[in-house]
Amino acid sequence: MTTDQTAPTSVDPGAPIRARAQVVSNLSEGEANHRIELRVERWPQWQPGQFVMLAPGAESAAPRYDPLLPRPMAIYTADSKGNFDQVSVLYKVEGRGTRLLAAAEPGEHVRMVGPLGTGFELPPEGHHAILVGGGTGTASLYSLARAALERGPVSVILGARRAALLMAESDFEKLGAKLHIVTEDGSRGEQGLVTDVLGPLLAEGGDPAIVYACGPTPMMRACHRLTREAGVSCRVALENRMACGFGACLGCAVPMAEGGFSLVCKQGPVYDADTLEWEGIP
Amino acid sequence: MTTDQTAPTSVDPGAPIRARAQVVSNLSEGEANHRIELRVERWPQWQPGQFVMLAPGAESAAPRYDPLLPRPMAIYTADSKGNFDQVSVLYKVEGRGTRLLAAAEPGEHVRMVGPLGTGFELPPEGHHAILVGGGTGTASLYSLARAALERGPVSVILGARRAALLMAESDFEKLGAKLHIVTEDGSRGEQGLVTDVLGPLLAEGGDPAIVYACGPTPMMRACHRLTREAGVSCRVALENRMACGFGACLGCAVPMAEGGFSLVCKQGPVYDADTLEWEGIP
Amino acid sequence: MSGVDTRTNLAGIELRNPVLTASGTFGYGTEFKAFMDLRRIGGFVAKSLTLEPRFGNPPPRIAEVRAGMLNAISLENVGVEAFINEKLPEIPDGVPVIASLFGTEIPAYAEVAKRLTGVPKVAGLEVNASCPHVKSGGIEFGQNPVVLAELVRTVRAATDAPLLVKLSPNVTSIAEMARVCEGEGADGISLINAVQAMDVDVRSRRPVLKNILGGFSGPAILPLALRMVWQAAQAVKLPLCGIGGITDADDAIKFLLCGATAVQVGTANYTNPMAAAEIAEGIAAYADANGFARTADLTGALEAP
Amino acid sequence: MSGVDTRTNLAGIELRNPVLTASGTFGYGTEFKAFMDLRRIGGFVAKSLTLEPRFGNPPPRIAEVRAGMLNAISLENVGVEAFINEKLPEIPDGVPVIASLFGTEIPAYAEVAKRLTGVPKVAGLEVNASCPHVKSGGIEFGQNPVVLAELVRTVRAATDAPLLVKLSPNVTSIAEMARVCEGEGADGISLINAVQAMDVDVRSRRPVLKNILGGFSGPAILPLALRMVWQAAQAVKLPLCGIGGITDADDAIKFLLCGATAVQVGTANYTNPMAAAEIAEGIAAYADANGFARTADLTGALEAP
Ligand SMILES: Cc1cc2nc3c(=O)[nH]c(=O)nc-3n(C[C@H](O)[C@H](O)[C@H](O)COP(=O)(O)OP(=O)(O)OC[C@H]3O[C@@H](n4cnc5c(N)ncnc54)[C@H](O)[C@@H]3O)c2cc1C
Ligand SMILES: Cc1cc2nc3c(=O)[nH]c(=O)nc-3n(C[C@H](O)[C@H](O)[C@H](O)COP(=O)(O)OP(=O)(O)OC[C@H]3O[C@@H](n4cnc5c(N)ncnc54)[C@H](O)[C@@H]3O)c2cc1C
Ligand SMILES: Cc1cc2nc3c(=O)[nH]c(=O)nc-3n(C[C@H](O)[C@H](O)[C@H](O)COP(=O)(O)O)c2cc1C
Ligand SMILES: Cc1cc2nc3c(=O)[nH]c(=O)nc-3n(C[C@H](O)[C@H](O)[C@H](O)COP(=O)(O)O)c2cc1C
Ligand code: FES
Ligand code: FES
Repeated sequence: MTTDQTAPTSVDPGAPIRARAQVVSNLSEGEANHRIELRVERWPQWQPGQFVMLAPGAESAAPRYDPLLPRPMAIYTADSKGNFDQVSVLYKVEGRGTRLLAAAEPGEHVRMVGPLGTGFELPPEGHHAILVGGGTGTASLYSLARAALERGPVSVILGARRAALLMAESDFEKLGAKLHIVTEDGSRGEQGLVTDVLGPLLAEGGDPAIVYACGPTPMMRACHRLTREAGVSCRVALENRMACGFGACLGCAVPMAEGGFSLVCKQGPVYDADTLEWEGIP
Repeated sequence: MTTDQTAPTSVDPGAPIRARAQVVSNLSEGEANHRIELRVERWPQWQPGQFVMLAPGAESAAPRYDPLLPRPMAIYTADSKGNFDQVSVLYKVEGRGTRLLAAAEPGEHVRMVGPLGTGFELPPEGHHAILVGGGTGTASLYSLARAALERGPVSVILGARRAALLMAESDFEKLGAKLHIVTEDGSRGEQGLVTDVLGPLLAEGGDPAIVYACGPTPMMRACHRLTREAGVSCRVALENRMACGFGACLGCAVPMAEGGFSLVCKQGPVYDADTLEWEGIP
Repeated sequence: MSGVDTRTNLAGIELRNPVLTASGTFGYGTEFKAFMDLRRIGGFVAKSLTLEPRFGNPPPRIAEVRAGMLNAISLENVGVEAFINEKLPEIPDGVPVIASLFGTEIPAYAEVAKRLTGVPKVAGLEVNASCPHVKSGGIEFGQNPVVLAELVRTVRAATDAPLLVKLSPNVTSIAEMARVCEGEGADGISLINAVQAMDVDVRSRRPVLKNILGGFSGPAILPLALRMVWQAAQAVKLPLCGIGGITDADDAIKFLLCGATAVQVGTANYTNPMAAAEIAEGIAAYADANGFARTADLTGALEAP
Repeated sequence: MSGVDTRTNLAGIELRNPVLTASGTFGYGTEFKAFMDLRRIGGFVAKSLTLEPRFGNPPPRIAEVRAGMLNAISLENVGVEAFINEKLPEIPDGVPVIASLFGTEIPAYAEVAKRLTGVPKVAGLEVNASCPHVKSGGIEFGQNPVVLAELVRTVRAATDAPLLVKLSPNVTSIAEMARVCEGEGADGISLINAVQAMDVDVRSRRPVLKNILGGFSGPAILPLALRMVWQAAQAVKLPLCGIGGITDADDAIKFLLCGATAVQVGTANYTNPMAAAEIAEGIAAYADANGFARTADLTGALEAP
């Protein structure tokens, strides 16, 4: 064969890798709290808010073409274990892809690409970081909470329709951040919406605040509105549909306030909420 | 709803059923010898040589559209266990469908339809039944061998390319039929083709013989040629591609010597070899 | 669910529910009696008929592809007389049978249509326009608007039975073909037939079908079929019967929302002989859960800009 | 495997191996440099370019369907100047780049072709004929033989670079369109582009794409694409570049056997960014195992009656 199989022509330190990641464990605490731990070699540097594209299910003996596309999932944790890294993802069983992912067993391999996207900047010194997570968006905030707590006070508001859909509650509890739980049906924590907690919190005064929100679009939009009224800056992490995750398909574009589009998988998923054209976000 | 959900309008005693069969066990002794035991309620009467259509893999949490079509598989055994029946299939992991089937675990469900087709007539009294199985065709002959042994002498010739592809050898051994093993590479039994054994056997004389062959088309064609020369009748069970298995798609048609086509899933899979137009059998 | 009215009228044919089965995938109906009461479905379209019995293509006639299958059965059928005398008597009363018909010449279509008109249990006719037209050098009737117009006109003149025309998807503009059917007096349109396709076995380096080309059906073709139904619904007022890759109730509902009055289930009958009945029940459950008093209200209920 | 010669010449473009990547699925090439050495593939076709930068459609722009996906990205691209000045310099030497171009008017195509002619690293041009033509009321250029002829003629007159024309699959006769390209002086034909399709979310009762209609790609469309490549190969002598659903080496080999000189990998780049390189290596391994000294000998090697 005349092709040469040399290494990639250029590799940045933070450039994403493609890996056959081995499943270390894949545990479920109910539909919204599946946690998969993956063993990855040569895992690059990453930031909270970045994500991976995970194949919808383990490589099994038979190739699978349906479901086809990899699923974007926030990096929940990534820790060095010596000569490899262990990357974990916290996911909700939503549809066909995540259902197959939940069936992946220890020892099997899951194809993944990552870390991808542009993550969160940590809160400026002396700021009170308020993290607002709704539904699967909660998973995107956990590593941010961990890092932010080393710099200053952190409050976390987690919301869901009902108790079983709350994600990562116990993990956030263990971190020691100030935790507010809200459910729409009152089956856990306060009854109501995350904004019912965010509003009063912003009004409290004290340290200057910065809000980080990730969840359903209407929730993020409402958070943005409250922060604007309070003159507080707001970062959101979008959860849009993606095909590639690394800028090749242009499928994940969202409209910007100044006109034009931005690729959630590259410029995002984290945005200053002021820069987005909220009417056009799916 | 205005539809009424009454039972089928007419049910013959041997009419096929559609079942979600529960996997009792699914054991492998290598690529050509996977045996799946299925628990089926209300299993109808059946004959050796009939088959079932088995979904390519267990119903998992996520519906699967690829691979799509059910796979035809001979009924290996079917035994009453009181208020249910246990149906077994012996299969080779050939492609994507059987690979997924091999991953079905006890307790899971596999969709099946059966019993289908027209099976073997047992050998006439006083006849020496010679069963010739090649590759996966071997599985179609096992229940025939069991039944035929109750009526008279049975010889079995099993062939494969290499030892690992021989099917059901130990089960046939246990039956107590006279067993001849042939492999093309000589890795087990005699080196050669099943016809190398069949020829001499037909020449031996003694009881009038009847040959039953199931395997690759060239093998069955060669068996047919030998029987014709010896003036012995020959039945073959065809292993054609099927989509439905019960006469609805017309996909399994094979050409007949007298012109026209016959549906392998209904008139077959068992044929008097003289009636087929061998040139046109895939 | 008891409250939902599932009845519908397709091109003058009264159906108990909007789920039919597609021609060539349900035999002559008899093959499915072992698996279910045929009155659980709206009705069925029988294998396409010619005047005389015909043989089909030599094998292999079918092959699996990703999320679908190919077939090249071609013209095989028992002929119109055997259908009337041997197959129809086996069908229980109260099951609307739509007879599908085709030929390689236009007059042959008209003959079959005449013979089937007025036959008890035959609730309507479906003209299979995906048949190669001998005079146009093998181009399908449904691929040429002029030929299609003549075909529909001629069959329309030969019968007063409810007349559906089943369109080929292998065309540049399905809207144009739908308008031809409307202009020539069809009562409804069924779409789509199988998509012309091909596959190859790289081991033998041969086409997987003896006929080389075949018809592609199954879950894989749904998005193409749905697009064509939607485009036809924009183009004509005729009732539409949506076909292509329907495997579960959600699939069927998509076609209704895009404007179909009824649907036909094809390849899914092979993977589950009770598929059509289960889909009919699923549509009713959906209507009930979403506040539709009648499943017929789902037709065209797509919320599109 | 060392003995197999994988080089090929596609319409005057020298390729290291017959595997390219398809326009719109490989960005401007730069996005894949992190995953592999681009010299492992034959080359790539860049995202289709217009004279000026353009925005695409509002979201949602993509959706998954069974064994495939839909997209409605539309015209989004950085424009020909930014491509030349910002993207091309990032591409390592020795990687043939095929620039894809489109417009809503014929003169705009010619302008882009002129601007790209003679630009270093641009080994050839591919005319994307699946773009809606404003003058024909939104019908794609590739859906009307007269319009297609004018398009190819005009672009041919504007450039002496190797010229591929990429055909739309949404036509009655792909053979006719292929003959038009041959007649008007194209050097080769790429086929197929994405299949026009649609899907609906039954929960919201809305189309899954904001644009309603989109292009269908991925494993599901392979049998349709393969049929069209085979039909084009029967109709013209021009070299063909086969596209549609190619996911592994066997898929690519099918297209070569049916007459394609090279192939393009599209949607598979998303599920595996190294797919094209792995496919190129798989083709060489197949050739070696099956006694072909050159992968180019696979072209047209189908054993058909
Ligand atoms: C940057 C990012 C990070 C995310 N992080 C997490 C996380 O940590 N944990 C978690 O549980 N979920 C996360 N999500 C959402 C997750 O990707 C979807 O829930 C998941 O793709 C649904 O797949 P499915 O097969 O279960 O559902 P299906 O509905 O079967 O998916 C069908 C198709 O829709 C797409 N899709 C559907 N919903 C979404 C969605 N909300 N976002 C993106 N694509 C979608 C899928 O990719 C697929 O193409 C994240 C999404 C993004 C964009
Ligand atoms: C009546 C009958 C009885 C059979 N009994 C047995 C048995 O007891 N044990 C056993 O191991 N095998 C048996 N076979 C063969 C078995 O059906 C095929 O090996 C199996 O379908 C291959 O499926 P796959 O997904 O592994 O292969 P794939 O190659 O991935 O199958 C792809 C497609 O080709 C079809 N196909 C491929 N090869 C065959 C074939 N030889 N026969 C029918 N369809 C085929 C499949 O149905 C499918 O549609 C029988 C076949 C028939 C017709
Ligand atoms: C094996 C087979 C045979 C078919 N025969 C006919 C036929 O005789 N007449 C006809 O109009 N359509 C025929 N069709 C097409 C189907 O009726 C249907 O239009 C097509 O399969 C698409 O629907 P599906 O994807 O649900 O199968 C046939 C399809 C298959 C798979
Ligand atoms: C997201 C996306 C964007 C595309 N953009 C273009 C494009 O700009 N120009 C073009 O000629 N084809 C475009 N295509 C079509 C592909 O090049 C290819 O023809 C098609 O996807 C079929 O191949 P596949 O099944 O391997 O993806 C696009 C396809 C996808 C999925
Ligand atoms: S997901 Fe493909 S460009 Fe963002
Ligand atoms: S397999 Fe369908 S008719 Fe025989």
